[in-house]
Amino acid sequence: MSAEIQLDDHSTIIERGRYHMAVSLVGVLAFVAWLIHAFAVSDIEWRYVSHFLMVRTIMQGVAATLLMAISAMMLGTVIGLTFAIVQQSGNPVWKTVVAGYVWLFRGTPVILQLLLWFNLALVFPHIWIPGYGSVQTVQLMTPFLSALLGLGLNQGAYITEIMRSGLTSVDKGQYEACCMIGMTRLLALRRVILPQALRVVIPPLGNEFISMIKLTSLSSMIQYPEILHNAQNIYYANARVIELLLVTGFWYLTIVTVLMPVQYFLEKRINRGWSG
Amino acid sequence: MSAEIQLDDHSTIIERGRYHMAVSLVGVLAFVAWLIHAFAVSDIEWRYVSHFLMVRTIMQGVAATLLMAISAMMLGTVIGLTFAIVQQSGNPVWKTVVAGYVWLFRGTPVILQLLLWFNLALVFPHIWIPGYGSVQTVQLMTPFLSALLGLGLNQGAYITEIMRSGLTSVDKGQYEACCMIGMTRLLALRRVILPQALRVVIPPLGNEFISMIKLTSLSSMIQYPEILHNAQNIYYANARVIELLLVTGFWYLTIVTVLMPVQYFLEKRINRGWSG
Amino acid sequence: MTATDIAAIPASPILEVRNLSKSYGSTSILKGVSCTLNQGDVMCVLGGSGSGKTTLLRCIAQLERYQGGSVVVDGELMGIAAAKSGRFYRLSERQIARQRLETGMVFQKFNLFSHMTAVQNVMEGPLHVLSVPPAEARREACRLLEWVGLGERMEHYPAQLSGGQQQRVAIARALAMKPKVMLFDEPTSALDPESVGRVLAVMKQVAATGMSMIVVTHEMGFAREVASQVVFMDQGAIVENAPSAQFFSAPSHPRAADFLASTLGARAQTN
Amino acid sequence: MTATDIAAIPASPILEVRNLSKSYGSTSILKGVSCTLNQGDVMCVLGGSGSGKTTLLRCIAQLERYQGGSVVVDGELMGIAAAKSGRFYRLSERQIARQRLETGMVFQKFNLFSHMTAVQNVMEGPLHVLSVPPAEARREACRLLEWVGLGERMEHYPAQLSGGQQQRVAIARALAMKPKVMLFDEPTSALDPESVGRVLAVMKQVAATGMSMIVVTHEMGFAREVASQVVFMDQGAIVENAPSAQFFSAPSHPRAADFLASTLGARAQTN
Amino acid sequence: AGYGAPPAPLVVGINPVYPPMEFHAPETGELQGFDVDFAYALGRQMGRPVEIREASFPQLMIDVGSGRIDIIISGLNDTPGRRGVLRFIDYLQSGAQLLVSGSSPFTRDIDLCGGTVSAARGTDFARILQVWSARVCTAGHLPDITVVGTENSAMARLELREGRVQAAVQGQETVGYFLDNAHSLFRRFLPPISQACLAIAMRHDSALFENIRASFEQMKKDGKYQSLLRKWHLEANTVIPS
Ligand SMILES: Nc1ncnc2c1ncn2[C@@H]1O[C@H](COP(=O)(O)OP(=O)(O)OP(=O)(O)O)[C@@H](O)[C@H]1O
Ligand SMILES: Nc1ncnc2c1ncn2[C@@H]1O[C@H](COP(=O)(O)OP(=O)(O)OP(=O)(O)O)[C@@H](O)[C@H]1O
Ligand SMILES: [Mg+2]
Ligand SMILES: [Mg+2]
Repeated sequence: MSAEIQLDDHSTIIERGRYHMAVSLVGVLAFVAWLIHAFAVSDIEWRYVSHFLMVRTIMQGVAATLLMAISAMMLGTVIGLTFAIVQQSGNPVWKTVVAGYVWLFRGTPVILQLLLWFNLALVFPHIWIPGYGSVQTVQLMTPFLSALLGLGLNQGAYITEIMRSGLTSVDKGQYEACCMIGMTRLLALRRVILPQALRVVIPPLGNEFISMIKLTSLSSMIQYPEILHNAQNIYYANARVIELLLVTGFWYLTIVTVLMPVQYFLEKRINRGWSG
Repeated sequence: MSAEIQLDDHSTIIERGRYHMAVSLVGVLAFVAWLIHAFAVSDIEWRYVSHFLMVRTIMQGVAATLLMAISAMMLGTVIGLTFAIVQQSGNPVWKTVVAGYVWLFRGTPVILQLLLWFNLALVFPHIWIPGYGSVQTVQLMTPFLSALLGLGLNQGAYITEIMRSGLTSVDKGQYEACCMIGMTRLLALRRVILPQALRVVIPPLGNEFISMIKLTSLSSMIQYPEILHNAQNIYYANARVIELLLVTGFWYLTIVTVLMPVQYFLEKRINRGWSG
Repeated sequence: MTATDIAAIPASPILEVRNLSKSYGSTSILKGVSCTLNQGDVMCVLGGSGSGKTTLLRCIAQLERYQGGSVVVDGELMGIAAAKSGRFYRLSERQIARQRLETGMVFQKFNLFSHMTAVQNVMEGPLHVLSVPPAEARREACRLLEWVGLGERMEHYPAQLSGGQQQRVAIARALAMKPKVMLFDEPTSALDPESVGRVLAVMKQVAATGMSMIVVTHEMGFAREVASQVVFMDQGAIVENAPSAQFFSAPSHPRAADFLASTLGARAQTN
Repeated sequence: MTATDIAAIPASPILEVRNLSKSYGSTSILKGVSCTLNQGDVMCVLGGSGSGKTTLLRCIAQLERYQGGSVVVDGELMGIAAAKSGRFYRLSERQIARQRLETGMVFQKFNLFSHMTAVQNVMEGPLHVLSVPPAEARREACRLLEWVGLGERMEHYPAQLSGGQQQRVAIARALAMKPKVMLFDEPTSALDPESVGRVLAVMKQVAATGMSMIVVTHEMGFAREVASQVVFMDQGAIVENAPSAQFFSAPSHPRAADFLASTLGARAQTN
Repeated sequence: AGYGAPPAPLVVGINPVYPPMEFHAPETGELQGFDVDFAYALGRQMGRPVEIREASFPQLMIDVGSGRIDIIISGLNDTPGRRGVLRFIDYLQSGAQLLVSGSSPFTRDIDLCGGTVSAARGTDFARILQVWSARVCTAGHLPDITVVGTENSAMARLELREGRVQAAVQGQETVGYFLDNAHSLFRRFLPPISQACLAIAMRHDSALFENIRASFEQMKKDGKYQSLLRKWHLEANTVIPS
């Protein structure tokens, strides 16, 4: 019955997969083309989009967004790292404090946190700064500082969790080896535990940074002049709302897209010593 | 020299740790007490906070927030699961499509996505619904549907990644065992791969749901009547901004706090078959 | 058990592998392998590490694509079919899934469904692929588990079973689909010595029902006792294919002779 | 190498363990262990699995807290100090870290710093704890690595070294701190037979420099050859403590005799 | 609409953040305000039912373009910058009214020079303040005032309450409501520093323009407009020239 089958070479076999792939490729390309066409012929006035894309206030907004994202990320990393280390110290009081911090800041919308920092004067009309004296809170709580504290402390709650998992990912034997060459806990952390935790911590931190870029847009609410804020100022005056929103979308997407390969190379670099 | 040391029982040894702990406990309690005091005597009018805590529109806002968070999470899960499965099918066209979707939706602020959905009419003035006919987009894109699509599609991008890592976490041998008892890819997914991926997927999905609760607050921008939106309506009228923000903060925190043990029990349940 | 059904089929080549060739990229793994398994026979596949034994089994089971040759099970060409034009086309995933019902496979690493109990593992195929009614599927699954000596452990999860117990559940799971050929890929090499004996005993039991089997193994005792035919592979080719008795008494290929000497020698040393 | 420095110290008890007791919750792991190690001696600790050997070593190294008893290294009470009131108080973490410089430890699982090369591993302590100038620290590290036979592998990362090579780096790392006592916790039990020999050779070399050592091991040959004293533990207590020759020729405790018989018996069988 | 078919509703966009023009009653959540009443009255006059759609301020501008709403009646200022996109029918006089805190010592206009003033970003007040500052402060060789653009007028008042700014500016028509509600927190400072108009806004190509203008004229004639003004204590803001 099947004695006559001779299939020495399968390269002539008709693969259904290829056919499906061609069909789906054509389908997807057609869909994308149709979408682009629909946007192009829509009510959106593209000359406004292209005009405002590189306008000075928007570029300043891009710079302000990057400045805030980087500053808040740095603050958040410092907080997160400190709290993760404190949490691992074993003191139950500090553990509870850290757990409470994470709960509070992860449990409320960032926008509320920003508004509360910005309006801290309602609670503390004056703040006493060591070595400087008492200042009026409203003078101190500029949009920049409020956004920095709001975004940084919120981010810190997430980074605490990331750092905690990074620290616990390092084998306990590494810490014991540190002890046996006379290192204190902090020195061991600095020289051995943290460098090793970095591998685990870098990918989620990269994701958090990308989230932070977009989160920065919330600080427009408290007058921090980032991209969205400056775009709003333009559309409040000229009513070209959608066009300016597309401009902001373009810039966020650009920043994020530029950062992704950076993240990739950073991860690769960190992993270098390991595999090679 | 040390011959006289007799330390049969260390329970009488003075532990510095305990002393440190007591000091830190007192310090932390004092700080918390001071904070509570500062808030209590501040400009914040607490009777407004307590009055508006249970007012009808706020309670409706809580219900709307939950409804939206659950709906958008469901939509996001369906999308994320579908796309993760599609991505694993190996067709490079679909893989590119999924990668593009994830890139686009993770790269732009959610608020922009919400606004674009709500204003879809600018691009597509009419939408043709199969079995119903053409409808005006502005009639179709209610605040609810726009928020659902905006939040759901954004969430879908994140859930795609989660589901992908869940699916790849299941040993390939499980899939091959399915093949050998005659299962198709979809049946294997449904009966074996997904139930096993669930363990890996439930914890991050829980975190995403908690994020989603807070993200819902952005849909106040497109008039979806969630907590923040209804609170804003009140403070626009009575100017008690901080008081009403505290009310919203209270409710978000309450929802999140109630959900955390739910997540914990769900994780425990899912893990049941494994360890025991 | 399934013995009666299978015994009813007249003795004839139940499996034919013709000129199978397979490569990953530019490295050739199987270089034109051909062999035939008769109904009710047990073929043992021997060979050094990396000689392509696992790959051969996986190609027969259609878990790998091969670049040349064909696999015919009980007269049915696997994975491909002739088109009217005279050319061949690849079968759809659904059709291949149906064809895989002809072969059962037991893996080195068991691959039991870890979220299901032993009996659920065995029922899974009959219930959801063959659409057997639940009560009947369970009854048959219990019978099979009893038969492999696991009547007491039916409601245990794989993690609660020893390696040998898991492998016996895996055998029961494969048998539950009533395949025409059973493929075993080093079923005992991940087990402790005690478990090995139990699993081999169950495999003998399966062979005794008249099941056609291909067994990749390093267990010479089993091969000598149970196999009707021994195939020896080296570097992706079958270099010797002989009746069991002949192979063990006088292997003709020098590689096979070497292999036999070293394996039996090592055994002798340990005992 | 370090031999000269160490040999300068007059022979005297370099380590005393007195009535050490340790429990996890309600289960008692060490039940009043006492022993003494003289300057330049090698003490081998034998005993069945779970008898408390690792725990004893970890208590000596102050990696575990114990509920009773004391550890005195070269006259210095470890981990605690007398207060004026006559009571004792726990030393601060910093003080204990300084005290740990007296003891070096080699772990069963090597525990090399995986992000540092071999030479960086060895330099790490001198450079960052003892504040030795970098050039000098590197010179000394290289000398130690040459001495343990790894002169060729200094710039390799742990992942690029075999288990035995890693363990030799670990020994060099411990020696670089010039400890007064070296503690070895089954340093060869995670190694392949070939590596075992090399690591034991290096340990003999270390012993030959006059280093005081406590070695937990199952290598009877090493114990017999190198140890001056053998301690046998059972269920958290030292049941026999005798000079090496005496222990191996005529163990007085029945458990120790059993253990010796079974271990040496097993060896004999394999050879 | 043909005979017998109900006329299509007039869809009016409102951003209810601006009492007493439009807001939700805190307790009941009910939408109310002058603009709301005015929209319904206008619809009655035109013989069309009214459907109110709420949206954020920028969203209103999009909605009138995308056709989700027919007109905006939402305290929207008729400004030259917006005339490129929108067509206006003025219905209420408005002015930029400065507010200072109840305890502020300011009495003269030059007291504000060098100070900071908050104004909602969606309004034209920032520009007006700069013009005013040039006239009052720069001309008097005094430091200029600094304008802070807030998210909305509620936030502008919040900044005043905190003391972050020395004054806030809002539409003259809304001030009375706040002074009634906030007791001694704020007080008016100087007369309005500008005159502007709130306007009904629609697309340039809207077919409703003539119909609405005629209906509004009719309301003025038969006193419906005036009675609405009375209801909301806005008689001073009438657009009818006296
Ligand atoms: N996915 C793969 N990609 C590339 N080469 C592979 C792959 N799988 C197997 N090989 C190679 O194919 C050859 C044959 O492998 P196979 O697993 O079939 O050998 P085997 O006879 O089963 O050996 P063992 O006794 O070790 O199981 C080996 O050299 C192996 O390295
Ligand atoms: N962290 C712990 N918590 C509870 N019990 C422990 C812990 N660590 C060790 N033990 C128990 O203490 C006992 C002694 O352990 P230890 O590791 O010291 O034995 P050992 O003599 O080194 O054995 P082995 O030869 O297996 O290494 C064991 O019964 C072990 O189960
Ligand atoms: Mg194999
Ligand atoms: Mg041990």
